[in-house]
Amino acid sequence: MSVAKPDLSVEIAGIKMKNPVMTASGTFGFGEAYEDFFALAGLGAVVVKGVTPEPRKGNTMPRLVETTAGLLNSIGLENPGVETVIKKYLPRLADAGVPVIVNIAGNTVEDYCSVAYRLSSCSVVKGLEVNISCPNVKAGGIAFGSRPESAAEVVNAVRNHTPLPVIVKLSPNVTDIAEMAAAVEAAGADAISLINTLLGMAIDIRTRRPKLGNIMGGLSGPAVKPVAVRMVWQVARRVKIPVIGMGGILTAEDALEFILAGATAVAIGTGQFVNPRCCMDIVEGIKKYCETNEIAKITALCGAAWKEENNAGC
Amino acid sequence: MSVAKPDLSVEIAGIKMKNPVMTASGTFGFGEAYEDFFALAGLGAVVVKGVTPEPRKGNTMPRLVETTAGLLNSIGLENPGVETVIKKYLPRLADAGVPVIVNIAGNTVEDYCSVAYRLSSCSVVKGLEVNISCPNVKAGGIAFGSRPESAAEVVNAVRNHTPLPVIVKLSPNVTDIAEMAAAVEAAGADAISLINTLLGMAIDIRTRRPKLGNIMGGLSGPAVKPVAVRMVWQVARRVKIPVIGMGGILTAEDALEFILAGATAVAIGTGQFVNPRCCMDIVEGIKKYCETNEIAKITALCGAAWKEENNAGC
Amino acid sequence: MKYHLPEARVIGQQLTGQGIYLLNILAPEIADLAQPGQFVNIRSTRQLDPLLRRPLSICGVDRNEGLIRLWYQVVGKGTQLMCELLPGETLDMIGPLGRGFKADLTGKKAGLIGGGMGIAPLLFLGGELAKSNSVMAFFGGRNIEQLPKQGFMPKIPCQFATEDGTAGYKGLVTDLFAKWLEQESPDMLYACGPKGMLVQVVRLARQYGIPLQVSLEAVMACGVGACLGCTCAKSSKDEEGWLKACQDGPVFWEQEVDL
Amino acid sequence: MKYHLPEARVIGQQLTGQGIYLLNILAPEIADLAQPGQFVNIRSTRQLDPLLRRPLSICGVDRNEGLIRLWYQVVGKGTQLMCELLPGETLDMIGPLGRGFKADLTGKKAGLIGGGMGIAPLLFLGGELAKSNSVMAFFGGRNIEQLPKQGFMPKIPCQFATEDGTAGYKGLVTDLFAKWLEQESPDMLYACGPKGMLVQVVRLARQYGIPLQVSLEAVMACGVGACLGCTCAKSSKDEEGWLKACQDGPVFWEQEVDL
Ligand SMILES: Cc1cc2nc3c(=O)[nH]c(=O)nc-3n(C[C@H](O)[C@H](O)[C@H](O)COP(=O)(O)OP(=O)(O)OC[C@H]3O[C@@H](n4cnc5c(N)ncnc54)[C@H](O)[C@@H]3O)c2cc1C
Ligand SMILES: Cc1cc2nc3c(=O)[nH]c(=O)nc-3n(C[C@H](O)[C@H](O)[C@H](O)COP(=O)(O)OP(=O)(O)OC[C@H]3O[C@@H](n4cnc5c(N)ncnc54)[C@H](O)[C@@H]3O)c2cc1C
Ligand SMILES: Cc1cc2nc3c(=O)[nH]c(=O)nc-3n(C[C@H](O)[C@H](O)[C@H](O)COP(=O)(O)O)c2cc1C
Ligand SMILES: Cc1cc2nc3c(=O)[nH]c(=O)nc-3n(C[C@H](O)[C@H](O)[C@H](O)COP(=O)(O)O)c2cc1C
Ligand code: FES
Ligand code: FES
Repeated sequence: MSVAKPDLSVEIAGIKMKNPVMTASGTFGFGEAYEDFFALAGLGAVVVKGVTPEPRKGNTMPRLVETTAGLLNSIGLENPGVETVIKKYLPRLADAGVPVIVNIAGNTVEDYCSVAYRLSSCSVVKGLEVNISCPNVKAGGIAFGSRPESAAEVVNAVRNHTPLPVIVKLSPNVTDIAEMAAAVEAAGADAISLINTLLGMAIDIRTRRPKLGNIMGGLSGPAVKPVAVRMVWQVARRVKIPVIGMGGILTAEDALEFILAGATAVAIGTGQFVNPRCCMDIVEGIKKYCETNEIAKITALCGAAWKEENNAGC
Repeated sequence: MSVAKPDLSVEIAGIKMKNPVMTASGTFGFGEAYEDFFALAGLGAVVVKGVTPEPRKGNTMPRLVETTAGLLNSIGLENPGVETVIKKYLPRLADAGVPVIVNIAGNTVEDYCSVAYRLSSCSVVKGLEVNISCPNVKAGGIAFGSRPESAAEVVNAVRNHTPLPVIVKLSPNVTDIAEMAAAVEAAGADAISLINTLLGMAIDIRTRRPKLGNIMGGLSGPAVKPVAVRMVWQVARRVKIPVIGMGGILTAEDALEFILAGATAVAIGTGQFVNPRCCMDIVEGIKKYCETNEIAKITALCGAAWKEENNAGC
Repeated sequence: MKYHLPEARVIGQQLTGQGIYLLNILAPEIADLAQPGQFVNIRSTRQLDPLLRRPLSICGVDRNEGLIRLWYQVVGKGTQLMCELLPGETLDMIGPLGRGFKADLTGKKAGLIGGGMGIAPLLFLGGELAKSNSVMAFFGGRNIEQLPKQGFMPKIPCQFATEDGTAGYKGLVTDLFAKWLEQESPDMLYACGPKGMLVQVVRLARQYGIPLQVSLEAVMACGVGACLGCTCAKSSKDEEGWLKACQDGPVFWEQEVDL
Repeated sequence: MKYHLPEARVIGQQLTGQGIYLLNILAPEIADLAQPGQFVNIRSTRQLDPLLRRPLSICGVDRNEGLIRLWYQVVGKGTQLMCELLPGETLDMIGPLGRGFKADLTGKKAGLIGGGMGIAPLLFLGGELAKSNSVMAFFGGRNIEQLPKQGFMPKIPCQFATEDGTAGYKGLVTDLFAKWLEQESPDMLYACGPKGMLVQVVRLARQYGIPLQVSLEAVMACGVGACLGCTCAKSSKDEEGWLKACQDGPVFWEQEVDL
């Protein structure tokens, strides 16, 4: 027997999504890059590139290095600034038939607040994803997301500058990810997304210099998946708000691993570069899995890997 | 032109090694596993399996999961205990013609000290590598290596229980690896090795349960290399004591990346599983690189990726 | 002695049933030493995905030609890459590994019970044993595709079982074996196959008091005793510790292990 | 319109010089739309190492047969896997990508300057331009192995240079080009090749006041404008920001970019 039409819809902080598959910020432009390969309407949500108050030039070249089963990037938040994003990029998304979530970034708490505030008046924007992996210039460049206090400070401030759902995107470069999650939950986050990239680097043994212009960069792709699944598991067990899982998802099997670990939805980044239909193939694969395994609602699988463990213990 | 006989020898905390290639603890048994493939005497040093005061049964099965370009393990420090190691395993290494370093582990500071003390009377042992990734039972199972204070406490205590060189093996699962390195240096470490494995997990979407019997495990192999190189770079720039780099080294090119990042020596773990001659192939590859690039002494390459950067700035 | 042949040449490969292949490899050093029950650990790509080697039992050797034979089922990416290898291409192999079957019998009666791909090592074993013993083999699979075929079967008496009845007895191989035990008194039993099958065979062997050797599977990383990943539970409750499938096994006396 | 052909079939592959291959692939959708200077982004393994696609210029098309032609050098693991592909096997391809050469000229005189594998897109371009323009090509390489051969060369006048003198002029291709410029007054120049060569060509083009289009390389992840990884520096100092090689290029007017 199999379920004829499994219900793949999920809800994240009031944002209704027809399925749990989203794009990862910074890997999908502003929604235009993959339009020849599938329609945005097939997605659960679109998360666009990180936006700052002013335009950002980003880092120097080279910005990409392939590592074994991974990708190091040091784009450096290149973006046209919030005003241009609102004027030139968001309007095209108004009729796409998909919730739009804007990733926001900054170097000060004020940066985050001003972008959040500015975006709150755009009807096309259905939620904000706060990238707290950015360096805090007032704290000597230590990332907001590396201490519970500074993370909570940003989240709390953003929370007070927008009525939109606030999704906080955690940095994996921390000792205790669950502690970070608890801190941002307490500070008013409506959802948590993770993982952002792992800090990494590569050296060219010919030139004897770092391969990236910026020396260090963020590691993404299949290489990081075990770390990402572990963190989703730890965070989902700790907080009550929904979790969006990402990091190395290329297939429906990968996505289901995150869902079983406790993610309500998943996001695809590097996977899109490998397969331009990645998101859609994953939606279809999840559907097939539900059909075959008689899962009427995808939400039933969320955290099943530890919820079933608990049941077994009863 | 090329250098005819490059000098590959290095010294770590007084331990003289004929080349910078060591084995990684837990991946080479007690030196016997690969004897059909190459002679131990070809190595810079042998680091044997982690040893605890009492025998340890280790974790439940399954203990291994392959991930993309990585390996998750949850062996759980299975070992026959320090007395059996001294009686049955170390004597065979006495005439191997290679410095022997014993990795030590425990659940309390006393555990570490007693193993360190016991091994100090074995003439075959030339150094101790202190694995501080173990859970501290008195601190609710938080790893010693996840806080500078608890790491320093162990190192300081071990330092006072042995005249042997103390190499401290750092856990990569921390927010600030350089801070950890500085803490153990101040506590008396003679050298630092890194990285131990990244905490990760994998879920079986068929059974909907974690794939490892122990739920979480340590990720090693090529997948983690960019993180490891970054941490070696950060640590080598921070401390004055020598650094042993490891994490995903499979080829001489990989090893050279770590050396350029600041490692005096490197260790090979998962690479041996992939290629049983891995260590030897790397020694030969490093030699060839030095010949071709006219490097008379391998030590000249240590940290060259940032030392040259500094020179360029002068 | 273990050998590492980084470029062992594929001599031939054929499909013997759906998704199941017989692979002939030139590996004289390994063919020379290999004992039934031992295995090889294989990489069939120079890329790093898949990363680890894959263990496969040696299913036969031709010592004159220096060949070893593997019989395997495609279940994932490692075996998929392997089945795409053409004659002349090479794979990277370590072997022979592990402790094989104790088979130094003469003039005895032996029973072999194999299920699924667990039949592979028993084909090698059966041929060797049959030289100076009387042998009866019981081989079972889900269907006829999973059974060994003429051409790479040793010449030993053999009874087949398939779950779907497409060949031989319709049902479990352990049923056939149990019936045989009612009439015969073998001196030694050898089994390899899925856990459920092994549990049944152990039960029967104990019931009739016949010594039994079992070949076990475990996920492996190194294959040579270095990683402690391939543990099997020791049966004796008093003694702490585990056995390593790659070194202490894969063949154990059934009393040694807790299935 | 960009197409994703997850299983584009290899029709033929041949060695044209040491480590350099000419690959014919059935990809009718891409062949139909492709313009000279555009590229495809290729994966030639289903495994995840190498992970990313590899960009290769389209070196020619056969619109009747639905074929595209690639001409590439093996430099690492991606191209190594590609060169092992046999006719009938498939690769995964996206294309056509990027902005090609502006080549809507008629009755004009055009100069093409290519170095190393940068010759690949100019072969496609030369054939198209020659239909209604006069074309002169300057192709250089380290040695004769690196030069395009009869059979996949468009019928255009061409001068060769090799650094080791194994074919044509012994020296740099820019020397040949410079001499030609002393006598001729082309209307448009097109260049693709190593940075050092491009810098020389830009210098000469400016000196003679001839418009020049250059095709640039950059490390790419997505190839479709999504990742912002393939940036090239804009030349205008006042305007902030970068250009994307994969979308704004790989072909640029030389004034647009800072080499
Ligand atoms: C000593 C020994 C002898 C074996 N002999 C044979 C044989 O003769 N014929 C045969 O068809 N199969 C044999 N196997 C099983 C064979 O090793 C696996 O089927 C193979 O490793 C799967 O690899 P894959 O990449 O195709 O599948 P994967 O995609 O890696 O996994 C598919 C399934 O195979 C299991 N598996 C993966 N890696 C290993 C590993 N290293 N060790 C054990 N299981 C693994 C996984 O748990 C999973 O369930 C043997 C296993 C062992 C331990
Ligand atoms: C638009 C464009 C068109 C190209 N056209 C051709 C062509 O027609 N013929 C040809 O032989 N080569 C061409 N190249 C270069 C070709 O893409 C690289 O040689 C190839 O990607 C190397 O892959 P690899 O795995 O073999 O080497 P790797 O092992 O990945 O690397 C070897 C070298 O190639 C470079 N490289 C690796 N990946 C990329 C990438 N994604 N983009 C650019 N450079 C990379 C690396 O920096 C390194 O120096 C083109 C590149 C671009 C950007
Ligand atoms: C090229 C690139 C650019 C990225 N830009 C951003 C960004 O602007 N903001 C952000 O929060 N995350 C950014 N990320 C991180 C991804 O959104 C995602 O968290 C990470 O890549 C892990 O997922 P993946 O393995 O599926 O790529 C970027 C990642 C890549 C590869
Ligand atoms: C199977 C296995 C067992 C290990 N056991 C130990 C151990 O006992 N003590 C220790 O400090 N590190 C242990 N490690 C970590 C390795 O020594 C090394 O730090 C890590 O694997 C990274 O290197 P690699 O990528 O080369 O394997 C183990 C690693 C593996 C894969
Ligand atoms: S597989 Fe490593 S010890 Fe058995
Ligand atoms: S390669 Fe991604 S934007 Fe150009």
